[in-house]
Amino acid sequence: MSATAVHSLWTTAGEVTSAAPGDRFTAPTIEYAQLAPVLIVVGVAVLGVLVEAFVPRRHRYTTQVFLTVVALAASFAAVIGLAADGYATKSAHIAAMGAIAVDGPALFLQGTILLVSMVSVFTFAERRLDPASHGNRVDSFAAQAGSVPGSDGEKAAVKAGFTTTEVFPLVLFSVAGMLVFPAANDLLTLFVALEVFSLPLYLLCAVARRKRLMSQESAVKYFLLGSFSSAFLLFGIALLYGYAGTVSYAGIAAVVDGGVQDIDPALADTMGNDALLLIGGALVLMGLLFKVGAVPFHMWTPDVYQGAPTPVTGFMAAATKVAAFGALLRLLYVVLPGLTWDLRPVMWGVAIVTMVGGAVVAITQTDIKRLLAYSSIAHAGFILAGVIAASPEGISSVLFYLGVYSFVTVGAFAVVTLVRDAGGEATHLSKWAGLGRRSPLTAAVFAVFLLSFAGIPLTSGFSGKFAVFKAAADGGAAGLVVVGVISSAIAAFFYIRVIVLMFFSEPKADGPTVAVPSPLTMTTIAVGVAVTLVLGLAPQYFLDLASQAGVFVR
Amino acid sequence: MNPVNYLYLAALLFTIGASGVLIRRNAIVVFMCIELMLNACNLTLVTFSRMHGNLDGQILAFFTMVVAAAEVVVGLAIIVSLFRSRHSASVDDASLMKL
Amino acid sequence: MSFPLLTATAALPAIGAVVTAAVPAGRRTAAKWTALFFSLGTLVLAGLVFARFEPGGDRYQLTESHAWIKDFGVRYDLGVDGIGVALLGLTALLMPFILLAGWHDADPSPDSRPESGGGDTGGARPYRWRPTQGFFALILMVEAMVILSFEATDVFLFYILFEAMLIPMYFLIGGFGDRAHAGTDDNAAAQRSYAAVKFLLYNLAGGLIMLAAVIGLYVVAGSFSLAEIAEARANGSLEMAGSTEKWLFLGFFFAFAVKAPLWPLHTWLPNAMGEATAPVAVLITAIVDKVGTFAMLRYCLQLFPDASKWATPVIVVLALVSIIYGALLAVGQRDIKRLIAYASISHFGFIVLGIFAMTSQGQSGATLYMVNHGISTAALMLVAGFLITRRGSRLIADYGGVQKVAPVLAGTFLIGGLATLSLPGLAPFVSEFLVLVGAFSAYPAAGIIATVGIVLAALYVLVLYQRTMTGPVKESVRAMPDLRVRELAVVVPLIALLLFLGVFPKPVADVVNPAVQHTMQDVQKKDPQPEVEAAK
Amino acid sequence: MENLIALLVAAPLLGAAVLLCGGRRLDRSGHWIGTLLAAASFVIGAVLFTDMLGKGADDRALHQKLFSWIPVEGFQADVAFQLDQLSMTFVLLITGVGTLIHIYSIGYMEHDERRRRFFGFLNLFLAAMLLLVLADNYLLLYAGWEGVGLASYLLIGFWQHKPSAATAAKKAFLVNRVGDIGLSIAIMLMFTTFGTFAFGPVLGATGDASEGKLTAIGLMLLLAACGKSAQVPLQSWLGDAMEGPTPVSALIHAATMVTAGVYLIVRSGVIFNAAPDAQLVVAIVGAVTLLFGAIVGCAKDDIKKALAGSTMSQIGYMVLAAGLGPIGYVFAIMHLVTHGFFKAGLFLGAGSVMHGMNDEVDMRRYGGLRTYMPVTFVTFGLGYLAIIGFPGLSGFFSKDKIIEAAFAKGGTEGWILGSVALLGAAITAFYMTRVMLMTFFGQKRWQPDAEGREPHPHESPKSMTIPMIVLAFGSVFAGGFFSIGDRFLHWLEPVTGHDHGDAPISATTVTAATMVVLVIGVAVAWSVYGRKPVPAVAPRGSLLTRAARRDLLQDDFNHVVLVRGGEHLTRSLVYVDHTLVDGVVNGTAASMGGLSGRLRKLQNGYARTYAVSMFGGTAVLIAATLLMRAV
Repeated sequence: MSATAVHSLWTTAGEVTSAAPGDRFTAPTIEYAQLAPVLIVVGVAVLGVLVEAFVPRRHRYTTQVFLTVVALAASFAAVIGLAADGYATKSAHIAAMGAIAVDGPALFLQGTILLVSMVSVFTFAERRLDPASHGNRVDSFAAQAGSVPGSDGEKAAVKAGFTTTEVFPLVLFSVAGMLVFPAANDLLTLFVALEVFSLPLYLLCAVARRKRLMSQESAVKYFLLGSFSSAFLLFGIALLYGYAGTVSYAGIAAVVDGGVQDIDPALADTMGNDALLLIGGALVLMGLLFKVGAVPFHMWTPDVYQGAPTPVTGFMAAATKVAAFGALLRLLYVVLPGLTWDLRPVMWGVAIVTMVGGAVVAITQTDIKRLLAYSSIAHAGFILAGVIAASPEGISSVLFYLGVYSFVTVGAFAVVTLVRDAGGEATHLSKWAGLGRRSPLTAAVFAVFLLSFAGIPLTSGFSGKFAVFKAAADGGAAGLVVVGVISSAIAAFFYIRVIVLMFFSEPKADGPTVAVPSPLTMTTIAVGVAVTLVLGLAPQYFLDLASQAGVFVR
Repeated sequence: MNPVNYLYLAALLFTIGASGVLIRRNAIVVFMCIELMLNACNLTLVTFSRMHGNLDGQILAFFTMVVAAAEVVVGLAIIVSLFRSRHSASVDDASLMKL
Repeated sequence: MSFPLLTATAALPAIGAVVTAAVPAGRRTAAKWTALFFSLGTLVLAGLVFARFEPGGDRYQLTESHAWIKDFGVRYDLGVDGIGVALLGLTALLMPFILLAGWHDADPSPDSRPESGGGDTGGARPYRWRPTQGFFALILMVEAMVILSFEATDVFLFYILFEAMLIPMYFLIGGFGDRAHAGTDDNAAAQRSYAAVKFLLYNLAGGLIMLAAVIGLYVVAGSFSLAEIAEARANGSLEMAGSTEKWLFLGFFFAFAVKAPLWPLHTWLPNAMGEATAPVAVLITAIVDKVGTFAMLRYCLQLFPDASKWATPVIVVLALVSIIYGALLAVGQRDIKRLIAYASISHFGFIVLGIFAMTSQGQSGATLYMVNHGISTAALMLVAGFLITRRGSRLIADYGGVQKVAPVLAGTFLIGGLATLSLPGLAPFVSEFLVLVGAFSAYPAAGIIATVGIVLAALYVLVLYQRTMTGPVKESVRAMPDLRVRELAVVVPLIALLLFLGVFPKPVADVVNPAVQHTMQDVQKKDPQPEVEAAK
Repeated sequence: MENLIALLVAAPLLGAAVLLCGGRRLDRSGHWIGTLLAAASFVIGAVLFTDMLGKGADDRALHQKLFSWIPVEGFQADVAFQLDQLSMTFVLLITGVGTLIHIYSIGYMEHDERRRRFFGFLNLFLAAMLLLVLADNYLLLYAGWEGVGLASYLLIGFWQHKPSAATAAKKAFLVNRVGDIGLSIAIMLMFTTFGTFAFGPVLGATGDASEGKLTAIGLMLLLAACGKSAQVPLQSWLGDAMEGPTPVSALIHAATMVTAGVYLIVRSGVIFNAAPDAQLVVAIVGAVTLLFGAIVGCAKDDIKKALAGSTMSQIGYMVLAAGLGPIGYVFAIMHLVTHGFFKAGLFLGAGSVMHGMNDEVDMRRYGGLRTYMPVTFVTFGLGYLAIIGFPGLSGFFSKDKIIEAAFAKGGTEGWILGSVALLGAAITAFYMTRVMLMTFFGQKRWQPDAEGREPHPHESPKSMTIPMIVLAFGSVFAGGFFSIGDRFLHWLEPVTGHDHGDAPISATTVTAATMVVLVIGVAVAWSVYGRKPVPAVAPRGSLLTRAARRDLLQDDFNHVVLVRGGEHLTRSLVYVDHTLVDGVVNGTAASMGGLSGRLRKLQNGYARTYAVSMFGGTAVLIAATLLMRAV
C-alpha cells in the first residue's frame, strides 16, 4: 500500500469533521490480478517460512525446492498471462494506486528475473557436488549457519545432516523484491523493494558450507556497504520529496518538467529548488549505481562475489543487475528525463570509468570468481552505454542485453561450482590449467561462456553488445562506443587468458577434479549454452520482444 | 521556528553518520552510524512533510523505521556470527579477500 | 527459388566439421578421411560455382537473400563477383592439400602422457579429449567461415565471419603447435600460446575497431547491404560527410591491415606461422589473410571511395615499406618458417600496392596475386614443413646438402622458391608484374621502388635454398628420406597449378577483370592514358 | 611455315620436361634424348632458314600468335613469336652451337651420375634462349630472359656439393636480377608511353614519344643488357660462373646467353637511334668493358677465367658496336656470331685440356701440351688465331669492321672509341698469346695433385673432338664467308638498317693499324711467356696485375659495400622489428598490466576504504551535476 494511497485516506479523514456522514472511507483499489506475479512469490515465501517451522527436517529440502520452483513457475505464468493480455503494450498502466507500474519493461524484466532465478535455484538445490558427509547429500550451504566454523556445534550439525533449507524462502523474498524494484512507480516502493531484495541477499552470502570465514566476511561487507548506500538513496528520496512534495514518479516528473504552476509561496524555497532536485537525483542515482556495481561504487562486488556461495553469487550477479538496471532505466526515463542534459556528462563519466576500470583491473586477477566479478563490472559499463542512449531503442537494447547477460552469468558460475578439489571449489586460476585436457566438455562450455562475455560474434554476448553500442551510437554517444570497443579489446585479453590456461597449458598433477552434476545444474548450464548460441545466431525474436516491451508507462 | 533549520540539523546528522562509517572500525558502531544516517533521513522526511503539508513524508518515515528494524535484525545476525567466529567485530580484521 | 549453391558451398565444410568432430576417439584415420572427403566435396561445389558464374553477367551472381536480424538491419545476403569466385576457388582448392599435408600433425605424439590426467572419474567424461578430430574439424570450420566471408554481400554478415573465424584459427595455432620445437624446446608451449594469443588479440583489436566503424556505417547509411548502400550513394540519397567517411574508412582499413598484414601491424604473423604447424601456417597466410586484402578491395573501395583515394598516398607508402622491410627481414631470418612468413609480408605489400594503385592492371594483378601467392606459399611452406618434420628443427643452420639425399624434395622446394621470387612461367610472375605495371602507371616512383623487392626476393629464396639444400651433406640429414607418396600428392598438383596459371592465366583473369572494372567505377578512376595516345 | 616456329621452342622444352621428370629410368638414354631434341630444333631452324632465303628481303619475317597470355583491361600480353633475319641468325647460332655442345657433353659428363639432369638443364636453356630471341614482345622476351637466367643458375651450380659452385650460381642469378630490374622498368615505361610492349607497335611509334622517355627506356634496356652480358658494372658474376661444367661455360657464358644483351640492344635499335644520349652511354659501357675484360684476362692463371675475361671484352666490342647505331648493328651481330664459333671452340678446347689434366685449371700447371693432345692444340690454335684477328680468319673480319665503325662514328668520340677498340685488339692479342703459350708451349709444369695422382695428358674422345673441329671450321671461315660481298650486311640490313657513317680515315689504314697492334701484342706476350720458362707459382706481379687478378677489386667493392652493408642492415632491422615494432605492442600490454596491478591495490579488502570510494564518488556525482547546471 503506497504513500499516496494512505495520503488520500488521511485527507478524506480530515474532511470528516466538516463533511456530512456518508462516504467516510474510500478503500484503496488494488489490482490483485496485475500484482499476481509478486503476490505469488511473496505468498509462497511466507509458506516456506511456515514449512521451516512445521515440516520435519528430512522432508524440508524436497518441499522447499518443490514450492520454490512451483512459485517461480506460477509467477512466470502470471507474467506471461499479463503480457498476453496486452499489459506490456497497449493496456499498460499503473496499478495499486500508482505504486506499481505494469508495463512492457516491468513485465519483460520480471519475466527475465523469474527465469534466471529458476535456473539459479537449480544450482541452489544441487546436492551431488560435495562429497556426501555422513551419508547425507549436502548442498553448498552451511549445515547450520549459526554455528561457529570449526566448532563442535558445526560438526554435530553436519553429522546430523542439517541443511540450511531457509535459503529457498530467502531467495523467494529476494525475488519478490526484485520483481517490484523495476516496476516501482514511486520512491517509497523503490526503497522498500530495494531493502526487501537486499536483506535476504546479505543473509544468503553468509551461509556458505566451505570457506565460511570468507563467506561471513563477504556478508558483512555487503551488508555494511549496502545499507550505507541505501542510506544515501533514502536521503536522496527525502530531498526529492522535499523538492516535489510527492514521491510518485509522475508527480516528480511533472514538477521537474515545470508542469506544476501553482506553487504555494510557503514552499517556494523548496518546491522547484533545483539544488534539492539535483542533489536528490544524484543520491538516488548513486544508490542504484551501487546495486549495478558501477565504478566507483563497485568495490564491494569482487569481495562479495568471491566470498558468497557460488550459487548465490550467480543469482546475485544475474538477477540483481537485471532488477537494478530496470529501476535505473525507469528512474531516468520516467522521473528525470528533464535532467537528461544535467546527468548525461555524469553518466558518461561513470560509464567510461566502469567499462575501462572493470576491464583493466580484471587483467591481473587470479581467482576465477573475482575475475567474473570484474567482468560483470565491465559489462555494467557496456549496459550503461545503452542506458545513456536516451531512446526507445536504447531501452530495448538494454532489456535484451540484460536478458542475454543474466543467463550466461548464471551458467558461468554454475560451471565454476563444478571444478572442485579437497577444499571445495577450486577457484584459483592456476588450478584451472589444462582443464581442457581433462574434461574437454566442461572446458568447452566455459569457453563458450567466456567468448560470449568477450562479445565474439555468433554468441549472444555479441548480439547484446552490438545492440547497446548501436543504440548508443544512434543516441549520439559515439565516443562511448569507441571507449566501449577499446575496453572490450582489453577485456578480451583476460577471457582469452583463461581459455589459454584451460586448453594450452599442461594439466597439473594435483589439479582439481570436475564433479558430475545432477540434472539440475546440467539444466542451468544447458540453458546458458542454449541462450548463448540461439541468441547469437537468431536473436530476432527476442529483439522484437524487447523492442515491443521498450516503452515505459507514465 | 523555521523548519528549514531541521533540515540543516538532519544534514549535519547525516554527515556525522557518514563520517562515522568512514572512520570507525567496530562493525557495531559502523552499523549504528548507518542507523544514524537513516534517522537523519527520517528527520528530513518529516520536516519536508511538515513544510509541504502532506503526509507522504511521515508515511515514508514509518516505512523507514520498519526497514531499519529489519536491517538491524539481519545486520546484527551477520555481525554476531562474524564476531563469534573471529572474536573481533573490527571491520578491518575482515579483510581476507582483497586485490 | 534455385538451389542455394553458395550456402551449400559454405555449409558442406561446416557439416564436415561437425561430423569429423563426432568421430569416435579411437578412429583417428576415419576422422581424417571424413575431413578430406568433405573438403573434396566442397571443391566440387566450388567448381560448380566457377562453372555457373558468367564473367559477362551481373556484378554479383548466384545471389541469395534472406532476412536475418531485422532490428540490426542485417540480412543473410550472399553473392559472388569475379574476385569472390577466384578466392573461393583458391580456398576450396587448397583445403584438401592442407588436410593431406597435416595428415599426421595432430596424431598424439608418442612422448605425450596419457590424456586422462587429473582425478577424473572414468565415466565422468561423456566426451574424451581427441586432438586429431579437433584439428581436422577446426580446419574445416575455418574453411566454412572463410568461404562464407567471400560470399557475403552484407557488411554485418561479413564482419561476423571476419571475427568468428579467429576462434578456430586461434585453437589451431595454440592447440596444435609445430612438433619441430615442441620436441626440443621446453618453453615451446609458452611460445605457442604466446603466438596464439598475439594472433587473436591483434586481430580482435582490429575487429573491434572495425565494429565501431560498422556501427557508425549503419548509423550513417541505415543499412548493411552493399547493394543498398551503393545504390544510395549512386542516387545521392546518401552523402557521408568527408570526415565521417574518413573515420569509418580508417576503422575498416585498420582491421584489414592487421589481417593482411601490413607494416607495422605485421608482427603477429611470424610468431603465428613460426609456431603453427606448416599446414596451419599455410591456412593463415594463404587463405585467412586473404580475407583482409579481399575486404580492402571490396569494402574499403566500394563503401568509401573518396576516403580510399584520400588515404592512398599513405597506404602506398606503407605497402612499399612492407615490401622492402618484409624482404629484408626475410633475408635476416634463421628460422625457415619465419623466413617464409616475412616473405609473405613482403608479398602482401605487393597486393595492397596493387589494390590502392587503383588501376585495372594493379587491381587485377592484386586479385591474381592473392590466388597465386596462396598456391606458391602453400607449395613452399608445405615442402618446408615436410623438411622440418624430417629433421625436427626449423633452423636453417641445421640443414645442408639435402639436395644430395632427397633430390625430389629439394627440387620441389626450389620450384616453390622460384615461384616465390616470381620467376616468369610460374603463376606469381604474372600477378606481380601486373601489380608493378599498375603501380608504375599510377605512381612511377612506387613502381620502381617495388622492383627492388624482386631482387631481395631472389636473395632470400636463393640464400635459403643454398644453405639448406646445397653444399656438403650434413650428418644430421644424411639419413633423410625423400618425399613420400602422400607428400608428392600434395606438392605435385600445386606445382602443376603454378605452371599452368603461369603460362595460361586467362581463365582466372577473365573472371576477375569485370569485377575489377566495377571497382574502378566505384572509385571513379580511369587508367592513365599512354603518353602516345595522350599526345594525339 | 610459321607454325614450325613454336616447334623450335617446343622440342628442347619437351626434352627438359622429359629428362627432369623422367626419373632414374632415363639415366641411360637421357643424354641421347636431349641431344636429339636439340638437333631436331636445329633441323627445324635450318628448314625455316632455307624457306626464308627463298623469299624477298622484306617479306621474310614470319609471325605466329599462339595464345593470349595475360589479358587484362588495357594490358595485352600474347605468347607470340616473330622470326626475322635477326632472330634467325640467333636461332641458327643457338641450335647449332647448342647441338655441338650437347654432343661434346656426352663425352665430357660421362662419369657424372647426374648426367641426365645436366642434359635436362641444357635443353631447358635452349628452350628459354630460343624463346628470348623469338618473342615478339618485350614481356615474352623477359620470360625467356629470366628463363636463361634460371638455366644458367642451375648449370653453374650443377656441382652443388661444391659450396663455391652454389655461391657462384647464386651470385650470377642475383646480379642478373639487378639487370632484370632494368628490363622490367623499361617494359613499364613502354607500357605507360606506348600502351603496349610488342615489338611492332613500340618500335613503330618511337616517333611520337618524347626523347626523355626514350632515353630512360634505352638506359633501362642497357642496364638489363649489362646484367646479362656481363658488362661493367654488372660483370662480376661471369668470372665465378666458370665454376660450372666447361660445356656450360662454352655454350651459355661464351656463345649464346651472354650475347643476349647485344641482341636486346640491336633489337631495340630504333629506340636507341631516337635517344642518342642513351646510345652514347651504350658505346661507352662497351668500350670500358672491352678494356676491363681484356685487362682481367691478362692476369688470370685459371684458363677458364682468362677466357671469361676475354669473353667479357669481346662482348664489350659487340656492345660498343651496337652503341654506334646503324653504323655498327650489323657488325655487332656479325662479331657475335663469329665469336660464338671461336670462343665456344676455345672453351671446348680448354675443357678438353682439363679433361686430360684431371680438371686442373691453373695454366701454370700446364705447358707443352701440344704434343699430348694434338687435335685440341690445332682447334684451339685456330680459335686463338681467329680471336686475335689473324688476317683471313673470322675474328679478323668482324673485329676489324667494328674498329672501323668506331672510327666512323666520327667526332671526338669516334676517335676515342676507335682507339680504345684498337688498344683492346692489342691486349687481346697479348692475353690470348699468353694463354696459348702457357698451355701448349714451353716445358711441362704439371705435378701430382693432392691425392698424388700424376695427370696423364691425353687426347679427348671423338664425341668431344668432333664438335671442336666443327667449331674450328666456323672460326676459320665464317668471317670470310660473311664478309665477301657483304653477305651478312645485306642479310641483316632490312631489320637493323645500316649506314656507313663518315670514316675520318680509310678502312685500309684501320686494318693496317690493327695489324700493327696485333703484332705488338703477340710480341710482348712472347717476350714474357715464350722466351723464358713460366714460373709454376704466380709471381707477385705489379699492382695492376694484382688488382686485375682480383677482377680489378670490383668484387671486393661489392663485398664490402653490398654484402657487408646488407648484412648489417638486415641484422639491425631484425633487431628493430623485435624491439621497436613488436616492443611497442608488448609494451602497451605490459603497461596495461602494470596499471591493472596498481589499480588492483585499491581493492585493499577494508570495507571502510570501499565506503570512502563510494562517498567520494557520490560527492563527485553531486558536484558534477550541480556544475553542469551552473554552466
